[in-house]
Amino acid sequence: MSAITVSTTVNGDAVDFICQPDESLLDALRGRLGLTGAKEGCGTGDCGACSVTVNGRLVCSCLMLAAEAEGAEIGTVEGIAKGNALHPLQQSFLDHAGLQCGVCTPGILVAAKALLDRNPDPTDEEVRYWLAGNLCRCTGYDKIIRAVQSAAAQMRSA
Amino acid sequence: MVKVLLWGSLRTHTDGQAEVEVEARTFKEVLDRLAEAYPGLRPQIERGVSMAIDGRIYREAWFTEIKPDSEVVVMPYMTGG
Amino acid sequence: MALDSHGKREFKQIGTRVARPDGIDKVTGRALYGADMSAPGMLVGRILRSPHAHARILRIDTSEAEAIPGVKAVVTGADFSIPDDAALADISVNVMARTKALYDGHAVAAVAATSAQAAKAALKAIKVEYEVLPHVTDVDAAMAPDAPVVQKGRSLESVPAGMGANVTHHCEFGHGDLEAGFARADKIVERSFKTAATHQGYIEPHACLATMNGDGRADLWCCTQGQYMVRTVCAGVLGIEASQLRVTASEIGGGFGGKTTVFIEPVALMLAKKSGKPVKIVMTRDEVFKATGPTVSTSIDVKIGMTKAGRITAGAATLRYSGGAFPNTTVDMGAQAAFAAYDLDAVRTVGWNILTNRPKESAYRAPGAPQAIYAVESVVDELCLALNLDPLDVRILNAARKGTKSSYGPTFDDIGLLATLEAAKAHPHYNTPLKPGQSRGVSCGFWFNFGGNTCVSLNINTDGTVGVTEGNPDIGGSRASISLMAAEELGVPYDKVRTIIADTASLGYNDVTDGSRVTFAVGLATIKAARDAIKKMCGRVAKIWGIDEDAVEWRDGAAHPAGPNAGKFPPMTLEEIAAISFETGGPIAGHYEVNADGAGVSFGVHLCDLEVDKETGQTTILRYTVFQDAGKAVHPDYVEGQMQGGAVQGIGWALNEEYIYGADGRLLNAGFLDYRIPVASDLPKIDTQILEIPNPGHPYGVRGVGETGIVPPLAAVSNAVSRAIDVRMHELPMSPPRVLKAIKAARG
Amino acid sequence: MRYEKPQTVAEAARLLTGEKGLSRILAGGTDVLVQLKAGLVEPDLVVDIKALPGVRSIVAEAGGFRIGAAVSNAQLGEDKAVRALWPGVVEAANLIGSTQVQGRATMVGNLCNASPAADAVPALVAAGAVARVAGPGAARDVPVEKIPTGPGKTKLKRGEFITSIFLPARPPRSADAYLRFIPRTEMDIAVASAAVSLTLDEDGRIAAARVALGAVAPTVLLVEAAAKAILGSRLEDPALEALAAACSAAASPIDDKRGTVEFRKDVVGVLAKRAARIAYTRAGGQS
Repeated sequence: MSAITVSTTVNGDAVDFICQPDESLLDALRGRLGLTGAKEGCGTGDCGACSVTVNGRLVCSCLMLAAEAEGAEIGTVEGIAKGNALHPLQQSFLDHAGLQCGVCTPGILVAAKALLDRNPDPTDEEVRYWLAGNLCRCTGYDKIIRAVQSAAAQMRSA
Repeated sequence: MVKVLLWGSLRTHTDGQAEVEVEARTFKEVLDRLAEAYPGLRPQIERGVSMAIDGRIYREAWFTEIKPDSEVVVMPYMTGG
Repeated sequence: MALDSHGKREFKQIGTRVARPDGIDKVTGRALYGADMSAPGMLVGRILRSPHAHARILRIDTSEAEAIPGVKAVVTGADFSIPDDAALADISVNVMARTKALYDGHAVAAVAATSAQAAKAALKAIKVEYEVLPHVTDVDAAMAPDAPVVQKGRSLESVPAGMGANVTHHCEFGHGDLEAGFARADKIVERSFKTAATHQGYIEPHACLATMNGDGRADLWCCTQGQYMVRTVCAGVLGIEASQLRVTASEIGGGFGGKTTVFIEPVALMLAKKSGKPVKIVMTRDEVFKATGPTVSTSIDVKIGMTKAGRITAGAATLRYSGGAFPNTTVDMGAQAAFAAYDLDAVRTVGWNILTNRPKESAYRAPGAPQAIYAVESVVDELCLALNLDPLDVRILNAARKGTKSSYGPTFDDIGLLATLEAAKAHPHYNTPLKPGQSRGVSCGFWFNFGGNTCVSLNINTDGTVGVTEGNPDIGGSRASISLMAAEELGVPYDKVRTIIADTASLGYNDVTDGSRVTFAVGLATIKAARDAIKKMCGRVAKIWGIDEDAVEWRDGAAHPAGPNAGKFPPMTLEEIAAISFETGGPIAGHYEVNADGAGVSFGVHLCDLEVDKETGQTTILRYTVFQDAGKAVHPDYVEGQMQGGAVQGIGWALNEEYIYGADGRLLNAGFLDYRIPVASDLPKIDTQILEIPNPGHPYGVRGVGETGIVPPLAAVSNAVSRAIDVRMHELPMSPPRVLKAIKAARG
Repeated sequence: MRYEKPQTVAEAARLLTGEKGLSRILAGGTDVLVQLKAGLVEPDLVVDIKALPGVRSIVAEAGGFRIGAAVSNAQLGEDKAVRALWPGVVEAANLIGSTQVQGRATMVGNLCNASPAADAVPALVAAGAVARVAGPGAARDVPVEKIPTGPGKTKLKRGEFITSIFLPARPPRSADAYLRFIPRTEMDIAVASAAVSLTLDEDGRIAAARVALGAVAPTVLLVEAAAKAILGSRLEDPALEALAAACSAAASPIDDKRGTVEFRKDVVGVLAKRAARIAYTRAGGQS
């Protein structure tokens, strides 16, 4: 197996990395670029903990080869805050206890942001279905939904 | 003497008695006297037991005092999630 | 200062919803979990697992694997000795099989290599010769005298002669005259139930990073519910001294009991020892399901007698639990908890533990209790229906209360069950009429709660801030609660306190984060450590003022003269005392070490409205409310979070979650695709009502809240489903095929 | 394993035919990467077809639509015109996996993965969709139902791959619908599924119908008897019951971890009834 060089953009910054042909984007983000915010909860696209955006589209980074990232724009949880200024979703998750252990939180924030970017005023049901691919075992989802809705309301009024 | 209530399956080692009396003033003394008087209880005591003293559950607490009229219940050692 | 007069004490900070200290790291992706740590030159560790449910290991040839470029170490069972201690020996054999593979997924060898690719190739190159043996995975089948024997000679002395070899434990609890009790009943119902093994389902797979130097000094980073437990177990399994192994707990991505033992850590240490390099092992999800702890699978018989007025006259249950291929005594807790909610004259429970060719059980939130209480609450519900009685009225009538002799022996002190039931009865949820096709289920739940070994160190910094060092991994916001209790006790603002979790070399021993013990026991130790620091600060001030130490009292974050006779001095704040601490005798710190007891038991009541699609057997939860006694809710957000999270885990257990084995004894659903934990769109809002009946055993009245919430949903959902389809369900999960079959069977 | 991203169909075909070992086509990758991870396949060559001309676009053609092989289901779902013409196909494709999976998964991938439980396939079969197969030779068009031959197996020859799917034009008063049964509300594989496509006459009677079932046989079933059961009806109860009975009778499912034979046979009939009602209403029928 010979390694592949990939040039891509992560959270707005141009980066190059070398990866194996069978390496997932998740492994490259975590292992090659040190961006360990995205987590591997299953490796099969069933838990959403590895959620990132690729060219604006929400995907599981475990279900994408790193090589496919050539020329793409990748967005990860590390890029949501602007410096020390938290995104309203991040602040809302803190204010509404939308996390307990926090391991699903990066994926949920990336996914929720992708939702609100498309639909600033979702119903609870729309939030629940959009986030159905993000498993959380701690919260029972209740406070997550409240946190997303509160952030959405705040972003609408901003 | 304090009365010590044992859970059901321990009674096979106390000639079927659910409640036995031992001369003890602490958690540790209860266990020591029980093991001496009823050697069949020794393996369970060594694996670990909890003890409810007047309704409060202790897991290891040798020096916890027991009054003669205390309610003493030996319980299995507990673990949680 | 009115210490410990909870109920009267007016809290200034306890009960507020402050921001958690680890929050920003967790919403920005900066928090480091088990798999997020790296070391220079680190190797990739992988584990080879048995494909057989039960097989003798005849020979393992690792020579080809060792020859693969990049492979630096290979270990098998032959590398590990067996500790004398039976519990340690079982863990040792579970982390690496010796003579037999005892379940599908049992570890048989491990490799460490310079790349994931080389490690994968090495696993394929290891040749294991197996002699496949007959297996058994069903608890009832395993109890039969002619069942395949999982492990010989493991029965405890509690097991009467004549039982099958897989029966390892027997217990019995209760009091009163059962026969007389049943004779007084107007109606007796006797039913048998089965519950599937379920997995804790934490989203973070087990992960660790181990180094071991040539001099025997070792470091371990891992996700665990207890770094001290990891140290004790790894030191015991590997035969090294505790002082030589420093274990640091990473942030933990969920545990629920499943991370109260070890699976990969001794293997990683052994690979590190053999290779001389740091080794990281991260489990795949498939390995998590196959080889880490699910809960017990059970088979339970319950018999209850009731008068027409709804008074329970007697209750009996026989519980058969299997925690897989190794002995355990989880059934003790199920048998004690089964009837804990009731004030009974006559009660008896009998428990059995049975070995099966399944993975070794790990604790799962209120271990043993949900299954037993599900069976009891199902029969109580059936009696309520048969006698046309309101299910909450019946529970109120029979509720255990202060002075009740519990079903497991001790007499209850202050408990919150009655208040919880009455809150449910008065709640709008219970008083909202059901629409056609909808039904409502009710269940009580109970958990003992523990205290345990705890050690806290509290430092008064010279700038007037406070550092708390504790030793329990924070699974759901406990650092915030601990900081709150320190702030409350010291009288300083919450944001002046920072709580951190120590590694094993930095603080004395702490029991694992289990049994809902942390807010109770670590909180208690923190309050006591704060009082220790206060005492020292008062001592310093007494010297400054030239009065007796007893004449100084602590109030609102400052030392004051205690009354007019003490003299007239302006109060000295913590900040002022801290600033001159070097001049007054040196740094100021408080400490407390305790094996905490007095954890108050906890009760909950759940209400569940749902509807069932009678053509497909699918259940939709429409409304759900949790009522639970928290003693005192230190941080209500996280108390509610525990109640909601527990409820949803229980809903998953009730409806879809199960370990499914094929005829070959292999696990068929080792992934989140077919091990179906609830997703966001499956659920309605989970409403909560916190009751606060103070625990006399804690200075602030705190009770553990982590576990009780998973107990009631099993029966609350089952009772609602049974009422919806007019057929009593006896098996969990109530997956759609099972429900549709029941509906069709009832139609005839 | 090699990773290649050819720019032309000819280059892709050359790579695939030239590979001595195992090769896999990569579009959305939501099945291929899972299989790689589990070690179920260990390909020597992965050919990423996303750079081929036209595979990422949806083009109107002859009153219908040509959907490129690398069009993600999320992209498909955002296309209002396709949704208006073939709502059942779009809802079927949009049921696959999570939002994240939707961002990558494709209908062609769903078809070529050849799972009997594939969500998009019954809807495509009911729609009479046609796959365009490219390869070493000239491109050819193959009805979708002819592609899978059994679980994990297709009729595609060495070096062949699908570049697009064509959804045909529809007469007035036509619509389709797809329903599947899963234990949860999301994230599961279909335990049974049914797609119904129908056209009404001016009186609201069913003039033409196609009924396809998933997860109840080794491949998706096109059940003519089920279509016949509702022809000429306005979906009155007897017609619906006959539809359900025909579907249950045609089903030859297996017992597995997701469902039993009995359950699947029962539920596939229920789903067909419900899907037929939705399609009927969408087509403008008054029931």
